[in-house]
Amino acid sequence: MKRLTVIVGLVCSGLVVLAALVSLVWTPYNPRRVDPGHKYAPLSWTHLLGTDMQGMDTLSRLLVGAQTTLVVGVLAVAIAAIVGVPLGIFVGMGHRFVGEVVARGMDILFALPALLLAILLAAATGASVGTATIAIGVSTIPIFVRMTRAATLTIMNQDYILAAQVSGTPTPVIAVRHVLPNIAPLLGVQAAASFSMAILAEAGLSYLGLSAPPTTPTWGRMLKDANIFIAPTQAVIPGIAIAVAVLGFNMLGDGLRDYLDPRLKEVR
Amino acid sequence: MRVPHLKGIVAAVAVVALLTGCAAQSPSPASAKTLTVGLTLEPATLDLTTSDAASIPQLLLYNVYETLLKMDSTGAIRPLLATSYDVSSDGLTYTFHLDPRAKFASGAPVDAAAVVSSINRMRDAASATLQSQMSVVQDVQAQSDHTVQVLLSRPSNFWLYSMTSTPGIIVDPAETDMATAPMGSGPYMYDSWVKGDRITLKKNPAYWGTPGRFDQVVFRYIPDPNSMVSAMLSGDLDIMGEMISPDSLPRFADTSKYTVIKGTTNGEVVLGFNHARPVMQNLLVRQAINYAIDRQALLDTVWAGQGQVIGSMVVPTDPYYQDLSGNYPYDPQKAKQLLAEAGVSNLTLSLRVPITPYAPPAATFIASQLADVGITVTVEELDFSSRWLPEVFLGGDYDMTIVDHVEARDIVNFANPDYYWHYDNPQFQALITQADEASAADFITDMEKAAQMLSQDAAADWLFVFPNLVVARAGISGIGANATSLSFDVTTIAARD
Amino acid sequence: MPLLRAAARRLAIFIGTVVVASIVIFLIVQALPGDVAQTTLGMGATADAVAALRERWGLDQPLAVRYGQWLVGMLHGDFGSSYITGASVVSQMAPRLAVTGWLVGFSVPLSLLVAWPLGLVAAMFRRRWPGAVVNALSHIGLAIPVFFVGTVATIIFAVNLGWFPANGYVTLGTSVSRWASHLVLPVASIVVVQACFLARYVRAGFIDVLTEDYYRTARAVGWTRWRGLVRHGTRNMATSLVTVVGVQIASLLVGAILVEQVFVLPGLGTMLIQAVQARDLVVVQDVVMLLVFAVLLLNFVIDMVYMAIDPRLARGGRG
Amino acid sequence: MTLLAIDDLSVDFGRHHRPALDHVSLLVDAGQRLGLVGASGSGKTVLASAVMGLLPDNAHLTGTVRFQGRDLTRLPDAAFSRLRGQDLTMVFQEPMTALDPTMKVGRQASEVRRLHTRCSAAQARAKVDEIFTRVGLDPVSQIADAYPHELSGGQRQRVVIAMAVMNNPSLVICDEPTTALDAMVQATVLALLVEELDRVDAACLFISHDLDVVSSMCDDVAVIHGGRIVETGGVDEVLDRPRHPYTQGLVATARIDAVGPGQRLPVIDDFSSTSDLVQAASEQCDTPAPTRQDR
Repeated sequence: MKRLTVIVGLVCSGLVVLAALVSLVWTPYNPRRVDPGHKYAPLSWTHLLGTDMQGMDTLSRLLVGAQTTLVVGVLAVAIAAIVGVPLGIFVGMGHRFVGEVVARGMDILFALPALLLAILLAAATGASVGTATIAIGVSTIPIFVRMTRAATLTIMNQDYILAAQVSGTPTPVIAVRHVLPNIAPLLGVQAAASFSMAILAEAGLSYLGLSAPPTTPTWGRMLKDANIFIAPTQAVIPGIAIAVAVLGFNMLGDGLRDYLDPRLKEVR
Repeated sequence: MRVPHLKGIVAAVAVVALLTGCAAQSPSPASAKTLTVGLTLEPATLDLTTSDAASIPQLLLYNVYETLLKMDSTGAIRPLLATSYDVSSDGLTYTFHLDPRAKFASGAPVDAAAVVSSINRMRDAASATLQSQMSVVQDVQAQSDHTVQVLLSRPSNFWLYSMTSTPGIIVDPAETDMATAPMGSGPYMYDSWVKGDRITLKKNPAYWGTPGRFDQVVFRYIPDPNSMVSAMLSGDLDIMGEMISPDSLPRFADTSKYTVIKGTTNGEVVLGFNHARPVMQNLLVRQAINYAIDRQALLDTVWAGQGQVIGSMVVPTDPYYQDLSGNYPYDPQKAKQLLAEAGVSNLTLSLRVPITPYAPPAATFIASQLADVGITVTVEELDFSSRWLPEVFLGGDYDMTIVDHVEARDIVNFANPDYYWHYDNPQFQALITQADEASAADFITDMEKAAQMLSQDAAADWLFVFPNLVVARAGISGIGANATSLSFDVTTIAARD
Repeated sequence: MPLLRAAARRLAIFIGTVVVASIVIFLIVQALPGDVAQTTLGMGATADAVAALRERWGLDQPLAVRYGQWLVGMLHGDFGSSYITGASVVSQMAPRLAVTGWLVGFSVPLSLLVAWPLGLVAAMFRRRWPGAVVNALSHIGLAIPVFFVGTVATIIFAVNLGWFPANGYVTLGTSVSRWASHLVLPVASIVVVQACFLARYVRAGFIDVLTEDYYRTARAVGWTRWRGLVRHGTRNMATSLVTVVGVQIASLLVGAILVEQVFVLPGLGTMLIQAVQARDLVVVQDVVMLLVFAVLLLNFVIDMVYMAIDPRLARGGRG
Repeated sequence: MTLLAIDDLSVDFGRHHRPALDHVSLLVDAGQRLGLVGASGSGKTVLASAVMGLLPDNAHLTGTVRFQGRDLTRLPDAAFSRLRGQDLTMVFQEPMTALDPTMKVGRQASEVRRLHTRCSAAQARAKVDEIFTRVGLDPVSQIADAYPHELSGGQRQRVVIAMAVMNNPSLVICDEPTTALDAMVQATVLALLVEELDRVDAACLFISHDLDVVSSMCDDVAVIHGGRIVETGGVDEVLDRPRHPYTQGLVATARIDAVGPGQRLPVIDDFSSTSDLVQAASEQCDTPAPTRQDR
C-alpha cells in the first residue's frame, strides 16, 4: 500500500508535469483565441474537452493551466523554504531567546493566512498570479520554520554534532555539512505537502478573483468562470484537474514520509 | 465504563437532528406579503449625496425617495410629487406645483419648504456629479405652501431630465443620517440592513398615493452569477432583478414557472479610449480598433446575444436615437490596413477593466480579436471602487477600459475634456451646449449630429446597449420592461398569490 | 507552583505578541494605496471634497497618533467607526462574527465527529481494505476545493432537490428554523473537506498509539483491540490533535470566506473583502486584528489545553 | 497439569523475512516457573506476544498455543480479551512507557479489575488499594492519584505487577521485568514478583537474558536462539552442563568471574564461530530441541 501511494502520487503529479511540458510545444488550439461560433461546444473529437463560453478550447487551456499550477507551487514552496529553512536551522542551533522571538514572529505570520495576505496584497498592488504566489509562499514560511527547527533540535542532540562542536567546527559549517543533509528528506516531504496545499490555495484565490486575470488560463479561473448550469462539464474538468494535482503531490509526500518514518514500519 | 465521548456524540446528534429537522420545513419566502429581489452590488452607504454609486438609487429611488417628476418605463416624464410644472418662455424659470396630498413616511407634509431644503441639499452635496448637475440652478424659492420656483442661470434640457433622477429626490427635512437611515415619501420605507446580505424595506402604512403591495421587500445582494441563478432556481428569490449570466437564460424557459422580462437600459457598454495617450489620439488607430471587433459576435458570446449593438453613445430609448451600428462593420483586413496606414506596428495596449459580470469576458474577447490584427492587449481586472476608480477613472492610467455607463443621456460626458476619456473636441462641446439650451425640436437634431460626430471620430468603441434582463417567478407582475431610470422600481410590482 | 508560573509566562508572551501584531497590522493596512475619501465619493469626487472628507475623518493626523488612538480605543472596547457609514465597527462586526462563528462552531466539532471514527477505522485496518478506502477517500476529499464542494452541494440539494435554500443568511433571532436551514449546506461543505483532513491526523495519531507500550499493556490486561484503542488511544491521540484542530479553527476563521462567498453569507471574510474594496481602513484594520487576535488567542489556549491534557507538559511546556 | 502448551509455533513477518519463531514447542505446567533465555533478537518477545495474542497484524502465525486446553491462536479477540488480564497476564520490560501517560495509575489499575469483575468503582478502588499496599506502594492514595511520570521506575513496575496479579491469574508472562531498573531496585522488585506469584499460585514464563536472575527465579529454563528453542531443562542442569553450543557460550560469557587475570573474556562466538554454525549445530541437534521434562 505504501508503494501504491507513491505510484498514484507519481502518476498524478507526473500527469500535471507532462501536461505543462506538452503545452510548451503544442496545444490543439490557441488557448487564448475566442471562437464566437463555437461557444459551449460539447466534448467531441474536434474539441476533446469541449469549449468554454468564449469558444476557447478547454483542453488547450487545461494544458497551459498546468504551467501556472506548477509555477505557483514551485515558487510558493521556494519562497517558504528559502526563508524558512535557514531561519529554522538558525533558531534550532541558536540561543533560546532568539528562538522565542522568532517563534512569536512566526505565530503572528501564522495568524495571517494566505487568504488574508492575498487580500491585502491584491489591495496594494492588484491581484495577479504573482501576488497569489507570494501570499501563499509567505504564509507557508512558519510551517517550514517550525519543522526545520524541530528537526534541527533533534539533530543537534546527536553525538556527531557534539564531536564536530568539540573539534571546533564553525557553526555555519555544521549547519551546512551535518544539519542540512540530515533534515533534507523531511524537507522533501514537507515540500511535497506544501506544494499541493499551494495548488489548492491558488484555486481558492482564483475563485475569489485574487489571482490570475481572465485572459490567463488557470484551473482556478476556469472553474470560477464556468457556468455550472449550462455547461457543467466546463466546471467539472478544471475541478478534476485541481483534485488530481493536489492528490498527486499529497500522496507523493505521504508516500515519501511513510518510507522515511521508521515508526510506521513496526506497528504492533 | 465511562465513555468520555458519549456526551459529545449526543450533543452532536442533537444538533444534526435539529438542523435536518428544521430544514424539512419550507425554506421559501415566508409569506406572499414579502417580495424578495436579487440584486448584484450592495451599496457601501445609502447616502446619495456623498456617493454616486448606482446601487443606491437602484434601491431607494421611487421606492423610498420620490422625485418631483418621474421617468416611466417608456422614457416619458410623468408627475410624481409635483402634479405639474410650468416653464417660462426663456427656459430659465421652472414652477413646480406640488401634490397637496403628498407627505413623508414620517407624517410630515411634502411642502414647498421641504422641497427647497432638499434641492439645496443636493446643490451642496459632496458628490461632484450632483454639484455639476445642479450647477445651472441659480435660486430656489417657495412661492406658496405647494408651489416651488427654480431659477436657472441658463436654459438646460438636461437639467429637467436629471430632476427625475437622484438630483431630484425630495428628502425628509427631518433626515439626519442619510448613510444608514434614509427618509423619504415613497410607498416603502427603509427597515433594516444585514450588511453583506440584504437590505429590507417595509411598507409605508401612511403612503399618500397607491400603497405598496407587499409588507416588506427584501433586496438580497448576490454578486456571483452562479449563486444568483441558484437562488432563483431554488425558489429563494421572487425576482432576479439583474440577470448577470444571460447564458443561463435557458434554465428559465419554463413559462409556467418563470417570466423573463427583456428590455433595455440607459447603459452603454463602452470600450473607452484614453485620448491622453498619443497613440489613441490617432484617428486611424481608433478606427482600426472599431473595425477589428465583431460587436455582434461579442454580444452573442459575452451576453448571450441579449442587448443591442449601437454605434454611438445613444441608447434606443433616447429621443434622438438613430442606428449608427453599421458605421464600422467587422473587417479585420481593413483594420490591419488602417494600422499600417497609421504607421504603427507591434502595438501593445493595456485594457484595464473593472470586475463586473460583463467587462472581463468582453476584455478576453477583445484581446483575442485585437491579437488577430496585430495588437497585443494586456488585460487587467481591477476592483471597481478601490482600484478602477482611483487608477483608471481618476488617475487616467490606462489605454483602454470597459464600463457600462448607466446614467441616462451621459453622452454629455464626451463634452467634458477632464472626464476620464480625456476626449477634447471643441466642436462637439459647442454642439452639446447648443443642444442643451435649444428648443425641443432643435435639441433632437443637434443631439443626432453630436452622436454622429462621435461615431465618425471613433471617440470610443460602443460595444452594446446593456439589456434589462429580469426573471420573475410566475405570478409576479408589474415589472417595467425598460429600466429607463437607475431605480429598481418595486412600487408597481404585485404578486398574484 | 510551576504550572501557574508557566501559565503566567505564556500569558505575558501572548500579550506582547498581540501588541507587536497590532503594530504590524496597523502599518500594513496604512500602507495600502488608495483613499477611502476618494473611493467613497466615487466618480464624482473633487479634490476639495476629498480633502474635506479626509479632514472630517481625521485622516490628516500623523500615523503614531492614529495608532495610539486605535490601540487605546480597542482596549476600551471601542474599535472606531466606519469612515463610510459612520457606524461603530463593533456594531458592524458583531453580526459578521456571529455568522463566521456559527460556521466554524458547527463545522469543527462535526468534522471531528466524522473524522474520529474514520481515522480509528483507518488506523486499525491500515493494512486492509477498509483502511485503504478511508485513506483514499480522505485523500480525495482533501484534494477537492471547498468552493467546488459547496457549488455542487448547492446544485444538488438546493436547486435540484430543493431541500435547503441555495444561499443567503437569516439571523437566529429572525427564525431559528430558517437560520438552521441556511447553515446546513455551508457547514456540510466545510465538514466534508475538514473531516478528510482531520481523519488523516486521527489515523496517524491512532497508529502512533498502536505502537505504544501502554496500548500493549491495555491489551494485556484485557482490553479488546477496539475498546483499548478508543479508551487509551483517544486521549493520547488528542494531544497531537489539539494543535491540528487549533490550526483548523484558525485557518477556518479566514478560510470560511470561500464558503461565505459560495453561499453569500455575511461573515467576517465577506466583510473584510468589502471593506478592502471600499478602502474603509478602520474596518479592514479591525477585522484583520480580530482574526489575528483570534488565532493568537487560540495558540495560547492550545498551550493551556496541552498542559491540562498532558500532565507531563505542565513542567516543560510545548517545544 | 499442563497449563500452556505451545506446539510447533512459527511466526514470520512477511514472506521475505526470516521467521522470528521457527517451529517452537514448549510446555508450562500450572504453578511452574519457566525461564526463557536468549539474546536480543532471539525471538523471546515474539514468543511472549504470540502467547498473549499481541502480535502485530502483519505477523503470520502457524502452530497452536493451548492455554487451559483452548487453542489461543483461534480465539476471537473478544473471547481472548476476557482471558487476558484475568487468567493470562503480562509484566513488561519498560515501566517508563507501559502505562498510559494521560491517566492516573490508580484508575488504570482499577480498570483491570472492572474489566473482568462485576463491581462498583468503589469496590475496584478498594481492591486497588489492597494490592497496591501489598506490592509496597506507599502511601497508596497519593500514588494512586499520581500520573505515571510522577513515579519512579521501581514504583511504576510495582504498579504494573499489581495490575498483573490483580485478578489472580494462572499464568504471568514476565518480559525482562527488571532490565530497565537499576540493580538495587531490581532485587526488591524480583523478590516482590516471586512473593506475588507464590501468593496467587500462578505459573510464570520468565523471559530474560540474565542467567543469574533466571536461576534465582525459575525451576526450569528454555534457551531460545534464532527463533528456535535449542535447549530445555531444569535450571541447574542446563546451566551446569549446557549441551547446546549456544548455551555453553551463554553460560561462559555470564560467568566472567571464572575468567583468570590476563585471560581474554569469552564471547559467544568462541563457542559457535558464526551464526551459520549455530544454525547448523542446532539443526544437527534433534528437532524439536532437546527437552528434559522432569515432571
